[in-house]
Formats: sequence, C-alpha cells, structure tokens
Amino acid sequence: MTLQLEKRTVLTVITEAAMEKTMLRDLKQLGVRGYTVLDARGQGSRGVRDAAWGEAANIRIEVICTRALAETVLQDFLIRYYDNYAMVAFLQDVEIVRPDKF
Amino acid sequence: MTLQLEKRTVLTVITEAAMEKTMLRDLKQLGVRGYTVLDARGQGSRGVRDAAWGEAANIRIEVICTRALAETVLQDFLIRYYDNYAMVAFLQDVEIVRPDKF
Amino acid sequence: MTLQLEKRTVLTVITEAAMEKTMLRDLKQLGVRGYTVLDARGQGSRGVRDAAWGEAANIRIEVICTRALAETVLQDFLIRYYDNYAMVAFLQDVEIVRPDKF
Amino acid sequence: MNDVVILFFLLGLAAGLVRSELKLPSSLYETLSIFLLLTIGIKGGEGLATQALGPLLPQLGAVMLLGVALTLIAFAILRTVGRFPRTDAASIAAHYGSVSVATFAVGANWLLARGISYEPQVAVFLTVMEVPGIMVGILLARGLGKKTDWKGLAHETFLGKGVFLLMGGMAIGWAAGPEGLAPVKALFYDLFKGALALFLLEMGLIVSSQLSGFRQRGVFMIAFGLLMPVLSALLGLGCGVMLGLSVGGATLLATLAASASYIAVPAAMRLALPEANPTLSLAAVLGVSFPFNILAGIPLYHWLASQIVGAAP
Amino acid sequence: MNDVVILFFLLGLAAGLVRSELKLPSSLYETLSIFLLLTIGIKGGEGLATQALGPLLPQLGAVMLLGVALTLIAFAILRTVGRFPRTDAASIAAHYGSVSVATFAVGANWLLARGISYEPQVAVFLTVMEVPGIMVGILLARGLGKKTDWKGLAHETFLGKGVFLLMGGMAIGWAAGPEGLAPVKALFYDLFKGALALFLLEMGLIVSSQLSGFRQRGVFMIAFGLLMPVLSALLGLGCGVMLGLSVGGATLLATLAASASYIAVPAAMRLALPEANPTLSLAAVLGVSFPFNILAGIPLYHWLASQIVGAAP
Amino acid sequence: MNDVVILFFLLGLAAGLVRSELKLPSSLYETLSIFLLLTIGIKGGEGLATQALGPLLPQLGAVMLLGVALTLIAFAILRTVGRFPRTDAASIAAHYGSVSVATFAVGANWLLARGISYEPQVAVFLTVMEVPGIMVGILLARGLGKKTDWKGLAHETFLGKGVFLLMGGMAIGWAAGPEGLAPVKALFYDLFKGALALFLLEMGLIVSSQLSGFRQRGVFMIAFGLLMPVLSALLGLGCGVMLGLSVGGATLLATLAASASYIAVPAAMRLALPEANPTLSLAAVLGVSFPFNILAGIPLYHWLASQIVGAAP
Ligand SMILES: Nc1ncnc2c1ncn2[C@@H]1O[C@H](COP(=O)(O)O)[C@@H](O)[C@H]1O
Ligand SMILES: Nc1ncnc2c1ncn2[C@@H]1O[C@H](COP(=O)(O)O)[C@@H](O)[C@H]1O
Ligand SMILES: Nc1ncnc2c1ncn2[C@@H]1O[C@H](COP(=O)(O)O)[C@@H](O)[C@H]1O
Ligand code: NA
Ligand code: NA
Ligand code: NA
Repeated sequence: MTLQLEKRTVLTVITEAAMEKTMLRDLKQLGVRGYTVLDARGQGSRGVRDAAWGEAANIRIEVICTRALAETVLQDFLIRYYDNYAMVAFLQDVEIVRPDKF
Repeated sequence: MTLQLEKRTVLTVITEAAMEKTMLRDLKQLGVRGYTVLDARGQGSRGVRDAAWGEAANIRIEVICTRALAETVLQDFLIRYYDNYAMVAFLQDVEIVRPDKF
Repeated sequence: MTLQLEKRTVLTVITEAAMEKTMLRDLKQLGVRGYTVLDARGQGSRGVRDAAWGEAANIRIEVICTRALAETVLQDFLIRYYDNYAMVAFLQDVEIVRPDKF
Repeated sequence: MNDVVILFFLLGLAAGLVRSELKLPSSLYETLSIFLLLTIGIKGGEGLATQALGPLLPQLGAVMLLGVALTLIAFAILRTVGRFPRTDAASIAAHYGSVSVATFAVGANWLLARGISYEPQVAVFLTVMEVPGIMVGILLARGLGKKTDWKGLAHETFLGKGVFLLMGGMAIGWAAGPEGLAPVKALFYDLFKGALALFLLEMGLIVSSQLSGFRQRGVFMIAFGLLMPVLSALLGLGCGVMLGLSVGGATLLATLAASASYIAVPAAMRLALPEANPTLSLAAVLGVSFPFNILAGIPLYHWLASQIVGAAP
Repeated sequence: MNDVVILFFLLGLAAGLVRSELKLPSSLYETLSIFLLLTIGIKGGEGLATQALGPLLPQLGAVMLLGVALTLIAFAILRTVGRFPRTDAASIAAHYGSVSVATFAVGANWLLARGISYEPQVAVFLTVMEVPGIMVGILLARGLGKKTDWKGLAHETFLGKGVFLLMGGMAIGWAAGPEGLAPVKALFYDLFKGALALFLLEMGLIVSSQLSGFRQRGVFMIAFGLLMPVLSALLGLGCGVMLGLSVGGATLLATLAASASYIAVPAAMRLALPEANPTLSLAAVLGVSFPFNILAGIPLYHWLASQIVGAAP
Repeated sequence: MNDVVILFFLLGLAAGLVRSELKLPSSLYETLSIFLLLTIGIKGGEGLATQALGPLLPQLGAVMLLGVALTLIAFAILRTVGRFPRTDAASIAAHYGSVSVATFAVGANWLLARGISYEPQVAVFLTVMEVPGIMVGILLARGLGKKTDWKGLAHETFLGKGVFLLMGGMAIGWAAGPEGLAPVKALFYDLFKGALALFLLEMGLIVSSQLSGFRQRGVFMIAFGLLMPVLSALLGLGCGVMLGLSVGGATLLATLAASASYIAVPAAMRLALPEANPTLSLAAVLGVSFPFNILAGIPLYHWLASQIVGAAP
C-alpha cells in the first residue's frame, strides 16, 4: 500500500490571545472543520506581546483546509481584524492523508 | 561562505496528549533521530480538545527527517492510530543545514 | 478584491530556553522586524530536553522575513551557536499579505 | 450534605452549564491533584504508623477481590441489559471496577466534618483498588492473548502518577510518623479542605463538559451511572462488615466501591483498548456517578453503614 | 501607608524598571487572581448572610448610577480638555467608570489592618460597578446603532471570569455562612494577605511594562490619571454618605469609584471598540491611577471619609 | 537526618529512578522557587532589622573572598588531578565556588528543627556568594581579554531572578520588620517547610535525570563531587570561626561553602563559556554534591562546627 497524499493549505494566524473565542467562532462560520491553537509570545509592529498577564499574550492558530477556503478566511480576517489588532497571517502548502477530513 | 541548504521533510502530527509517550517510542523504533513537542488545543472531527484536564488536551509533534522516513512514519501512524485516536498529520518540505543530523 | 499574496521565508529555530534573550537580541540586530516564540520540549543529538526545570527546556522561534534575511540569520546563528548549543533550524517558503510588514 | 466543598463543585458545574469564561489554569489542576494524592497518602501512612501491619494483607486481598467482582458484574450488566459490544462493555466495566480519588476525598472529608473516624488502611484500599478493574477489563475484552502489552500496562498502572503519589505519601507518612510530619502539616493538613474545594470547582467544570456525551445511549447510561454505584456500595458495605470495619470505615469502603475512575482507567483504556468509545464511559462516570456519589451517595452509604454495622454481631 | 503588601508592589515595579529577569509564571498570576476574586466574594457573602437583603437593592441602583455618572464625566473631560477622538475618549472613560478588584483588595486590606470595619455589601458594589462603564462607554462611541453585539457583550461581562467568581464566591459565602466556611478558612482567609502580596508583586511588573505607553499624550494622560481618581473618589464619598455608610464603607466606595478597570474593560473594549487605542488607556490606568490609588489615594480617601462621615448629621 | 523534607527528596529520586510518570508542572517548580527565595530573603531581612549593619560589610568581604578561594582551589584540582581542559575546569570550578539556595534552605530547616539559631546575615552571605564563582570562573577560562560581555553578565547575575528575589525579600523584611510582616507570615513562614518539601520532591526528579551525565569521567566526577564539598565546608568553618559566628551560623556558612550552584552558574556558563560541557558539571553538582550535602553533609558540618566553635577561644 502506498500513501495517498493530497495537497492542502495551512493557514497560520498569530494574534492577540483576547481574540481566540471570536476568531474560532468566525472560522466555524466560514466553514472550517478543524483548527489547532498554541500559546505564544512575540514581537511585531505593535510592540512586545509577552506577559504573565493574559491580555498581553499571543496565540497561534493553525487551520488545514483547501486553498480556496484558506484564502477566503485570510481575506475575511484581513478586512475584519488586520487594522485594529496585532496580527500576522501566512499560507503554506502541505500534503495530507485522508482528504475527506479537510 | 554560502549556506549549504538541503531538502528534508517535516512531519507534523496533532493528537491526544495521552499518546505522547507511546508515539515518541514508536518514532524512535522507526529510526527518527529527533523530535519536538508542543502543547496544543483544538477541534476536529472528534470534538473539542481543550481542557485544564490533561486527558482532553492535544500535543503537536514535529519531526524533521528524510522524505522516505517521513512517509514510513506517516504510513505506520495511519494504520496504528488514525481510526481510534483524535489525530491529524501532514507533511511539508523544508530546507535545512547540517544534513547529517536528519 | 483578490488577495495580494507575496512570497517570504519562515525561519524556524528550535533551541535551549536559556538562549531566548540572547537570540532575540541578535535577531533585532540583524534587522528582523518580528518574531514569535513557543515553549517546546524535544530530543535530538544532545539528549532529551524536557523538564519542569527551565534550564532543560526548549523554545521554538519563528521569524517571517525575506529569503535573504532568513539566510543571513541562519548563517549567523550557525556560526555563533550551532557547535555549542542544542539547536535545529530550518527554512520554509510561505505566502503572506501586507508585504511591507516583513 | 451541604458541605462547603460541595458548593464549589456546584459553582464549577454552573459555570460550565451557563458557558461562563471561567477556566482554571491546567497547572493549578495538576498541582491540586498532586497535593490531594500526596496528602491522602500521608494521612493514611501516618495512621498505619501507629498500628500493626499484619492484618492488612488479607484485607487487601479482600478489597482486590471486591474490585474484580465489581468489574465482572458491571460487564455482565452492560453486555446483557445494555447490549454493548464486548470492548465497550469491558472498558466501561473497568471504570466502575476501579476507584476515584476525588470521590474518596469528599467522603473522607464528609466523615471528618462530622467527627466520624475511619481506619487508616482505607487509604491503602484506595491504592490497591485502582488496579483490578483495569486488568479484568482488558482480559474481558482481549482474553489472555498475547496482544496486550502487560508489562507496559503494569508500568503505567503502578508507576502512574496516582498510585505512585498515594504509595509515596503513605511511605512518607509511615516513616515520619505524627511527630515527624508536624512541620509540613500547615501545608498538607490545614489546607486540605481548601484545596479540595478548589479541586471540586474544576471538577464541576469538567463534569459539565462531559454531559454532551449522552447523545448516544443516554437513557441507559444515566440509569447505569446511578444504579451501578448503589449496587457497588452495597457490596462494599458487605465487604466492610466482613472485614470488621467501623461505621466510618465501612462507609468509605462503600464509597470507594461506588466510585468510578476518571483518570487512571480512561488513560489505560485509551492505550489498551483504543477502539472502545471513551466518550460514553466518561459521560457516565463524570456526568452521573461522580455527582451522584458526592451529592447523595455518601450520606446514603453512611446511613446504610450505620444500620448494618450497628446491627452486625 | 507602609503596609507590607505595598512593599511587594514596589519590588515588582523595581524589578521591571531595572529590567530584572524576574517573571512570575502566568498560571501563578491566574491562580492568584482566581483566589482573590473568590475570597472577596466569599467574605462579602459571609457578611451578607447575617443581615437583611432588603435595603441592598436601592443601594445597588445608586452605585450603578454612580458608575454611569463617572463614565460620562470622564468622557466629557477627555473630549473637551483632552480633545481625544470620540472612540478613544469613550474607551478611556469606560475604564474609569468601571472598577479594579486589585485596588479594592488593597483598600479592604488597608482598613482591616487598622481595625476599621466596613459594610459587607461593598463587595456587591464591586460586582455591579464593573458593568455600567462598559455599557455607557460603548453607547458613547457607537450610539444606539445595531452594530454592537450587545448579547455577546452581556455574556462576556456577566459570565466573564471576574464577575462570575465574585458572584459565585458571594453565593458560597452566603449559603455556607460563617460556620460552614470554617473548614476552608485556612486557605481562603489566612492566606489572603500573602496572596495579595504576591499578586501585587506581579502588578508591579505589569505596571512597569505599561509605562512606555506615555510616549503619546503623556502629560495629559498623567494629569488625567491622577485627577480623575480624586474627583471620582469625592463623588463616591458623596454617594457613600447618601447611602449612610460607615467611615470604612464610604472609604471603600470612594476607592472603588477612584479605581479604574484594567482587566474586564480593556478586554470588552478590544472586542466592541477595536479602533480605540488600548495602549493609552492601560498606561493611564496602570501606570498612574493604580499606583496612585494604592500608594496615596486610599489613605487620602479615608481621611476625607472620616471628615465627611463624622460631620454628616 | 530523617527530617521529613528529606523523605520528599527521596520520593522524587525514587520516582525518577523507577521511571514513574510523576512530573510536576513547570509553573509549580517556578512558583516554589520564587516562594523559597522570597521567604529566605524576608527572614534574613527581618533578622537584620533588629541589629546594627556596621559589622556586616567586612563579613561580606570575607565570604566573597571565600568564594574566590573555593573557585581557585576547585580549578586547581580539576586541572591537575582531573586533567580537564581549561574551559571545562573553569566552568565546573565556578559551580563549586558559588552556592545553592536549596541546600541552604535544607540546612536552615535542619537547624530550626533542632532549635539551633543562626545569625540572620547568613542569608546575606547566600546572596553575595552567588557572584564570585561566576566571575572567577570566566576569568580563569578567558583571562582578562575583552571577549567577555561583562556588562551583560553583571546584569544577568545581579538582576537574575535568584539574587533579585533574595535581595528584594531582604529589603521587604528589613523595611517591614517583625510586626509589619505579621499579616503575610501565614503564607511565607507557616508554609515554608511544606513548600520546601514539595520543592525537594522536584529536586529528586531533577537529580535522577542528571545521573546519565556520569557516562563520561564518572569515577573522577563522583569523587570530586563528594570530596570538594567536604573540603569547602572545612574552609567555610574556618571562615565562620574567624568571623565569630555561632555554631548554627558556622554550620550554615560551611553548608553554603559546600554547596554548588545548579541554577545561576549553569545559566551564566552557557552564555559566557558555551564550549564548556554542561552535562558534566550538572551531573557532579546535582547527582552527587547536592544529595550528599542534604543527606549527610549538613549533620557532619554541624558536628564539626560544634567541635571547632566550642573549642575556639
Ligand atoms: N516577522 C514576524 N515573524 C514572526 N512572527 C511575527 C512577525 N511579526 C509579527 N509576528 C507575530 O505576530 C504578532 C503580532 O504582530 P504585529 O501585529 O506586527 O504586532 C507579534 O506579537 C508576533 O508574535
Ligand atoms: N483542519 C484542521 N486544521 C488544523 N488542526 C486540525 C484540523 N482538524 C483537526 N485538527 C487538530 O487535530 C486534532 C484531532 O483532530 P480530529 O481527529 O479530527 O478530532 C484536533 O483536536 C485539532 O487540534
Ligand atoms: N529531527 C528533528 N526533528 C524535530 N526536532 C528536532 C529534531 N532534532 C532535534 N530537534 C529539536 O531540536 C532540539 C535540539 O536538537 P539537538 O541539538 O540535536 O539536541 C531538540 O531538543 C529537539 O527539540
Ligand atoms: Na468502583
Ligand atoms: Na472607577
Ligand atoms: Na560552594
């Protein structure tokens, strides 16, 4: 048996921890079927975000989905959040198994 | 001096925290020489996995190795774990230095 | 409106937690404008690094920037740290929006 | 019944049910469980230090048999009445044949608050009763085939955090004795009830998160989650009378029998019987049996114990 | 003024200012804040258990109006004197119309250390005063348009960690009463001041990290951060006298009025008024008003309260 | 010798050796170490508050010289007898020239449990003795060249968590005095021994994880890890007698001299001497010297101190 690999896209969003609930809700509304969240700290154009204090922490959200959906989500997040929140987002190609999952 | 970059593959597995010890043992048996583990939370086809409670948490395992080994591990994990455990896995190409390490 | 995606490179460094402050300072000196740090554990050629004890923990630093800068940083870290510290580093291509940020 | 620690459980439950943002840091939960396990062990060991250990061995044998019996009974009910597939039945039965440290802590606290004493070896019972459910459950599902990694499993069980901290605490309590323990009592003894209260706050949150598991087989699982503890408590009481325990001791043994594991057994079943559905068992154990035991079961078992032990010759 | 808990705040501040490596684990900060919120609630509830709840309702109405008034006044000052854009003015005003639990805890501790008693319902005031600032602030920025997700916001506010733990603690304290609480007092009461000390150590670190926020509009923000609390305290004192509070109670109500939120309101504003600059408000609240209140404000408010309440007929 | 806190260390060690699943959350370890550092500082400061500080300065000079001497002696032994490369010898020597807070805490606890008092300034000695080992170690490896970032290193050392919390605690204890500290003693003083017990549980786990470091140069490192502390303790005793310390004070100074750093120095060496092998030093310090000191060393140093100090004119 050989591996049946298919191409998908992973969208990674690094943003303020305070946005977790809101963004995960948006993701579901946009049709995403799964996501993974990690706690993070960092620095960017909006200063250092690294605190014991939850308000000043970051999260890193990872979503594997089709290219089209990834672009839709990214577009949507750009419009809704990019101007007012500390946020970075990027896309990468990945190979997955079980394509029906994503 | 210019950088000597070589291609390798990174296999990422997101799964139940309870599987950490077992899967890391498997990785070594399959010949993997290094790995990195992060604590994670998330949601997928098997529901929300996000709890203070260790049993319901996720981990994210990352292994950099040759394409062939990555596919062997993925194949093996697919057969052994995919049906019964919350699990997502994917492959990506990466460029590394010091190819003797991986 | 269609998404304006541009290519950049993400440099990932997995290393000893004790190096966090030093490496982040180096990154800034080399001209990097942002980074993200995650707490990690793992194993490699320098043994298991997985402890309650901060001295034996890992971090995972992620920097999105131009290809050229990523290679400069990698080169610099290779010379400065690779021989004496537990460290793994790799590059990946990513697609970003808002290219002025990186 | 209106012990203050129970109010914290209800608060956590309410927080989960109304979807409050309340969430305890996971390291607080881990710290509290390490603290409770160590303290229960230390208290048990301190008690054992003042008595002969000879009569303990047969008692341990008896309670292990009790655990085996409970697992087999649960399995039979789940297979015949519940018509569950073999593996699911075995996995759920293993949960009910084993014990819950949190339930034990609430029971011990309930007795202490009422000035009812109990034999220190009940803490040892707690330790040994974690094991039989797991072993019998796996045997019921797999038979004596070679596929099960018994060595790894024994390692998991005996060297898992729960059993290790209980036994370790016991060794410390036994070796140090009442006087040796004095310097650390301000932490381990004086703060025990407060720590239990915070722990139950988190338990309330956990319980509320398991209730969605009743979507499948809800009615049967709820009935089983209520009746199995009562049946187990009766057998536990019988065993307690047989071993000559006091009213307090018999109550606690009944509580142990009635309690079902939600930490050690789920973890062991994930590894040994991966095809068993973990949602079902956790919903029954955490969504029904744990709340039932701490809210209504313990007073009931104590009432039964005082009837039976008083009446026994 | 040289309460020992203040020394911990100064130590944290010093650590931040000299860029020491000192950093508390984030789960310790979370644990301490859960602990403080629960304990303040429990103590308030315990006090309420011993008195009639009838007169409470009009008092709650009065302090909510006080919160509304403070928000409107702050907004007017920020718009006219400060010439801030509408949204920024509304957001900063919301912070000052709301309250800070940490400031309250230091104030209550200050009174207790001096043997000055206060009415238990002040803890209830703390809970209800979290809300008006947020609501009025959003109305000021957005008007009554439909764009604001009021339902989500109400959920955030009432079921957020802060209000939920305060109200939950109150319910527990009220239901258990002084005797029922006895078993958990070794944790919640005896360790309160030590926990407050550690919490203030972290507050010192947080304050030092916010000082860079003064790069913009520094002079005005510092003046506002000093004078707004004093003005608010005077209104709080007036309200306290009107409600017939004791000197201690009036001091605490003045402290609440003077305090500004740095947890619930910033989070709510991030979601409801994302274009408001969060750095400005946090710099004023944490960099000026919080230290001012705990270092100089509380003694001042107490002195004022003893003048006014003593003089009131 | 059978202090109860030592039993927790042995339990942690056993857990590591039998590869139990036991693991404390990292934030618990961090919290406990912050707590111990602060408390040791506070206690020292409280003691100093009641005495003149004049005679302290020459004493501090003496113990810093002691630290320099210990580093040089260790370096000489490692170079000549051990035939280590220059950098490794310097790095290991720096560990042994510096001190360990955990060892100090066990020593102070040992004395307190036996009602033996000691001079409060020994806590100050602890603070200043962290530094010379690091400085001398780097000088031995690098000479006075410009390559070392002395400024960064001084920052790391003096503003690192350890020294900062010790000095900060001392300042608080000194400023607040015995009465001012009363409100926070329920946390910092009453729970000290319990916290030390939990901390030593984790230390046992850490020690067990370092034992694999003996694969290289095992025999020499074990011998060095046993004998160097005894030699250092003798020098420490001599210094204590010279400073006119009591038996308790001399015992603690000997314990400090005998102890070797496993937090501040390894971190400093990683940055300043990256090519030194960190595994070797940690194996010796944690795998041999730390257990030796807390299990056998402290009683031995006390016995020696009582012989010598009693005999001194
Ligand atoms: N160039 C970058 N590479 C990696 N992470 C970044 C980068 N820029 C920003 N970030 C992360 O994204 C967060 C928000 O970025 P910003 O909106 O630029 O402040 C930061 O706190 C970092 O964690
Ligand atoms: N599409 C996805 N993108 C990113 N992470 C996912 C996705 N689906 C699942 N996951 C992660 O993988 C875990 C297990 O997935 P599942 O087996 O689908 O429940 C989830 O808890 C998530 O953390
Ligand atoms: N092949 C690998 N794949 C993923 N992570 C690795 C790999 N090798 C090493 N690492 C990570 O990098 C750290 C340092 O590696 P090393 O210098 O090889 O000890 C390890 O502790 C792991 O977290
Ligand atoms: Na049971
Ligand atoms: Na206010
Ligand atoms: Na030393």
